Amino acid sequence: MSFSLFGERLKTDVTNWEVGPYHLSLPGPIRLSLKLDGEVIISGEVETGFLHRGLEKCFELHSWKSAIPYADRLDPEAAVFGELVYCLAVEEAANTLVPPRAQAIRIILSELTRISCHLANAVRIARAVGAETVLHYLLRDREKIIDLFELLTGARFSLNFLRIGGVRADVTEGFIERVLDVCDLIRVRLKEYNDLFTFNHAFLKRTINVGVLSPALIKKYGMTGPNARASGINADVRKDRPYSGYEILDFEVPLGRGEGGTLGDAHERFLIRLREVSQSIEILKQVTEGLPLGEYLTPTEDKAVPEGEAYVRVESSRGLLGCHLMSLGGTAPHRVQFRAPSGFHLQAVPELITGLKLEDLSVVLASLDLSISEADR
Amino acid sequence: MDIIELKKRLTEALSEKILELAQLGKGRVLSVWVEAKHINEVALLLRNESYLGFSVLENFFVAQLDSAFLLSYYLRAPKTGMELILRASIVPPNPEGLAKAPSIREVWPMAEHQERESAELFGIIFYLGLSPADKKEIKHSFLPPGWQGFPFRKEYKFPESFSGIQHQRDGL
Amino acid sequence: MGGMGALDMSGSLFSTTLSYLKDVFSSVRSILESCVTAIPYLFSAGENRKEVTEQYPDPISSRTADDLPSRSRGLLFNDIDRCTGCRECEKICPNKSIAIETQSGSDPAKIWVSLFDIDFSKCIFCGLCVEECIPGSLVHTKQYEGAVYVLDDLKASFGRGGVTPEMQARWAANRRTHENEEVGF
Amino acid sequence: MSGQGPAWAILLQKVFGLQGNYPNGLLAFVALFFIYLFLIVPGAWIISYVDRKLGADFQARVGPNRAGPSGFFQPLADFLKLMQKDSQEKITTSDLLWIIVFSSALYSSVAVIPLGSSFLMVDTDLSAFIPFLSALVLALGTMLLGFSRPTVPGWFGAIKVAGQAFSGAFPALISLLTAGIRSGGFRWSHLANSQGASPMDWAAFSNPFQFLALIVFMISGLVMMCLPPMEGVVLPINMNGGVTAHLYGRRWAIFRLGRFYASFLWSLVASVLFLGGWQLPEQVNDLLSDSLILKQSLESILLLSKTFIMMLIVIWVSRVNPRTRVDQVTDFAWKVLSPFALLALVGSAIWAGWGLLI
Repeated sequence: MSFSLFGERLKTDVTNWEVGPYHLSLPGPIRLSLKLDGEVIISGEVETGFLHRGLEKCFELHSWKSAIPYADRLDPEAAVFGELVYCLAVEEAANTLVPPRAQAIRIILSELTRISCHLANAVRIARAVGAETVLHYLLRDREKIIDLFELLTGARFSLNFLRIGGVRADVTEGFIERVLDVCDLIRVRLKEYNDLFTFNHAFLKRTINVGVLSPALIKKYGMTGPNARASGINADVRKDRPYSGYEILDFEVPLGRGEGGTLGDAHERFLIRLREVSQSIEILKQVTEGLPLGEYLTPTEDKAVPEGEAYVRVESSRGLLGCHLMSLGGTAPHRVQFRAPSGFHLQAVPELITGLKLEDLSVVLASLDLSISEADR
Repeated sequence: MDIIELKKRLTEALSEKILELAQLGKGRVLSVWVEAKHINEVALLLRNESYLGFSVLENFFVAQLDSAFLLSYYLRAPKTGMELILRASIVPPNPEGLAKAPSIREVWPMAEHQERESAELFGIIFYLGLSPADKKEIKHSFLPPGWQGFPFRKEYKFPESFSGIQHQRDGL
Repeated sequence: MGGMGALDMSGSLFSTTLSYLKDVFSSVRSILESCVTAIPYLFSAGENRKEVTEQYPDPISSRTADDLPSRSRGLLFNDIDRCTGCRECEKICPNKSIAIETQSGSDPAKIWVSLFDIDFSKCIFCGLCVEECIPGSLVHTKQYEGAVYVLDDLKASFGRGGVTPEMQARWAANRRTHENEEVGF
Repeated sequence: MSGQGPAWAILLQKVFGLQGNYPNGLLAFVALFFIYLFLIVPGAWIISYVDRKLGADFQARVGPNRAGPSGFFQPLADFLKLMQKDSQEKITTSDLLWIIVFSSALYSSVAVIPLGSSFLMVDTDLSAFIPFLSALVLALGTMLLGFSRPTVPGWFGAIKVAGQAFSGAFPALISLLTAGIRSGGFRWSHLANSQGASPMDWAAFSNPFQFLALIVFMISGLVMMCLPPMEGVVLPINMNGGVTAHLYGRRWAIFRLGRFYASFLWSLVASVLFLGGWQLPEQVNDLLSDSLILKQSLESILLLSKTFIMMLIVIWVSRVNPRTRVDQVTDFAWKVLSPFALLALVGSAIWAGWGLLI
């Protein structure tokens, strides 16, 4: 038996290990069955469906207006995007016009939700890496944004504020100033996160060259949003097919530069979300300064939407969120189908985690910003 | 490369397979109706032809119109920026029966999970290759294992209880 | 804490040790820099570094019902006198948590809302019913403490109760006297 | 005045005002009990409270404030809660094994703790190495804890703990030797007397290599005993659940008390080796030369405050920074700590022998 001191790797036989559906470091109720060779993951399968509640079937049982609270619950953390994509689809099918003031309020709400979602994702990454301090700072700042939601819409998460043809109510008087204050506060905070956490050496070591998403993988699984942009693919719905007044705003979409580690690793995805937060602040400043006057809703009686079909897409914080809506002229939608970005990202997980160390699995899953409730619907 | 150009290219490329060519919705997106059994060839052609190049399937939509299933594939060509909806319709043998449709997992791998979802919720078997395999059972990845019936069908009756749990809280 | 990746053996001995030392010092510097940014929090220096824990239900350090913004959607309240029994809210409610029963009131035109139950165990506080309520009798209160021990306590009923036979008799009586005065008996 | 017997015995008799001579064994037992009751348990209490309060302060939180004035009795509340919550399944042999090894590693070194010039129960030539050895046995105990866990991640954690302990032990030993070179011996009294009272005379600031040895000693101690900020392997937060998966109730209390004692012991040894131990300034020494008890208690207070400051620094760094992976920690220990430890060893050897060379 040839005994080589360094050449021979410690031979470990393959163990398999089921993680989930409830586990501290999973982004949501999914079950991973991993094949482990010692520390390294050889292969993994993802089992989903734990959060399936037949959301799309619920739309068919309710009238157009009373289905809007269901659109909130597509992705409870980013409720506005579900509502926005549903309302835009109905407006395109029914050909209703949305007054510019309502479009501006919709942009304000979606940019605020984007910031709150990116901060929530940073919280998950910080928790996966074990950085307690920055986690509490992020949560404290996200609280400011949720207070803004409560001021404008009355609810913290599932806002139910958009209506077909506009928004439910006008902007309360103190709202615009509060939005500007929160923007300045978040800019100051971003600098603080960078000093404290983003370039901290231990964090760099945990995320550089970890979970690299190659452009080929992204194209193969149809991944969109910050995950794709972190690997250098320039695709943003707000720029490619502007909706709800984005065409008049000038902002540039941040792309992964890959100067720290390789392009598309977990650190790049974390960085690009912070850059998107600062870019959303720019958009918020532009929109709040130029908030058009006029009424906020074209009243449409809730009875029937003429027969028609529409496919609309929106840039949600996780990627390209599409809604394909079909109405046969009834009082209830005939079929509503959502193209949820997290479903596509979840497809890439088995290929992404092969060859990963076990401890990095939670960092990679957190950096993909998966919303399981959106993927299972 | 605008709509008319695309229309001309499609008619000469797919000539006899096209059932209907229409423009749809506000965005005036072209929609192509094709026989269900030709989907695979048409898909390969749409993706591989250099001047068509529809390499991205953005969304796979299934809806039930009275008793037939409408499958529509929302395609996008990144190079030319054109969009196209490829449509086909299949009919299940009986309201509880499994419909069959050719799968396009090979051509566009990103549709794999959307196909699995529609298969399970509408009761469609997406078969690879030419002849539909005689696969009876559908592996559940969205519904709990052992769920009977296909919930998204119009005539689906919501069960009273599942594995012992009542669905309706009586009295309240 | 700090640390460095695998030694790249490529360059000469001197350049590798130089890059090694540079890497170690940069890591130590970045760790210390992170530590220093947390220091001001010890003394809650400045407005942005105060403690933010809300110790509910203590009224001083946590928000109470009246600090909530005007539109916040708490438990519902229906002012039954102004309620016309039009059942719009019952129709729009996404998961049927409002149950209404009406009977004919003192004069046939007026509706007597005998039963108006809101089941808060099903209500999702979406506010569609308040939006649909034409007379504006159904409103959101600022009350948000809805925890109960028994599920039935979550049912709030605002109805006026059934119309009893003698109430009908009394109404019929003064309706008759009313009509007699008009006819001039 | 019973003057004979070791210094700590005389001190003890003075403290308890006993006349006549007693067997040293009895006195030793009383001394150990005295240290354990009035030093380790209150120390664990204070450090646990300070850790949570300081951690909360860093994170713009209020921290414990319900139990007692501003939450001071929170550790007591935790302790009582843990005591009454015991795990249902009966103790298996592997559980018993790790508990015995764990607590024997720790509490056997209580006698070795240097607390002052006269309160030195074990002052042999190699007494400085005993805490180092008990730290190694502690790592063995943590590994056995990992193996006693029912889950797959527990076993992974056990092997990782062993790997991390070895990688931390080498630089710790080397930096221990560096301290010994300067003071010319490993006796506590040697180590302490070779350093003066004012910070300039402390070993750490007498020459740069000793300062480097102090830093390496502290960090490698943290690595060896998987203490924060190096406890990636023990933390339940990461994917594989770490060594303490499904550990709760009294065993969790044993584990937590053990980890506190390990970090306390290591900081104490560091302050004796490098930070001037219990040396009081000359004038104070002369002033107090007659009353033994006052001098000894002043020395202990000085030594314990230095240890407290060292532990505060560790808490500060661990609360703010994220954790690195276990293989990165061992990588760091072998490729950064060990070379610097050897550099410090060679440097301080040359520094010490400079006179002989020329």
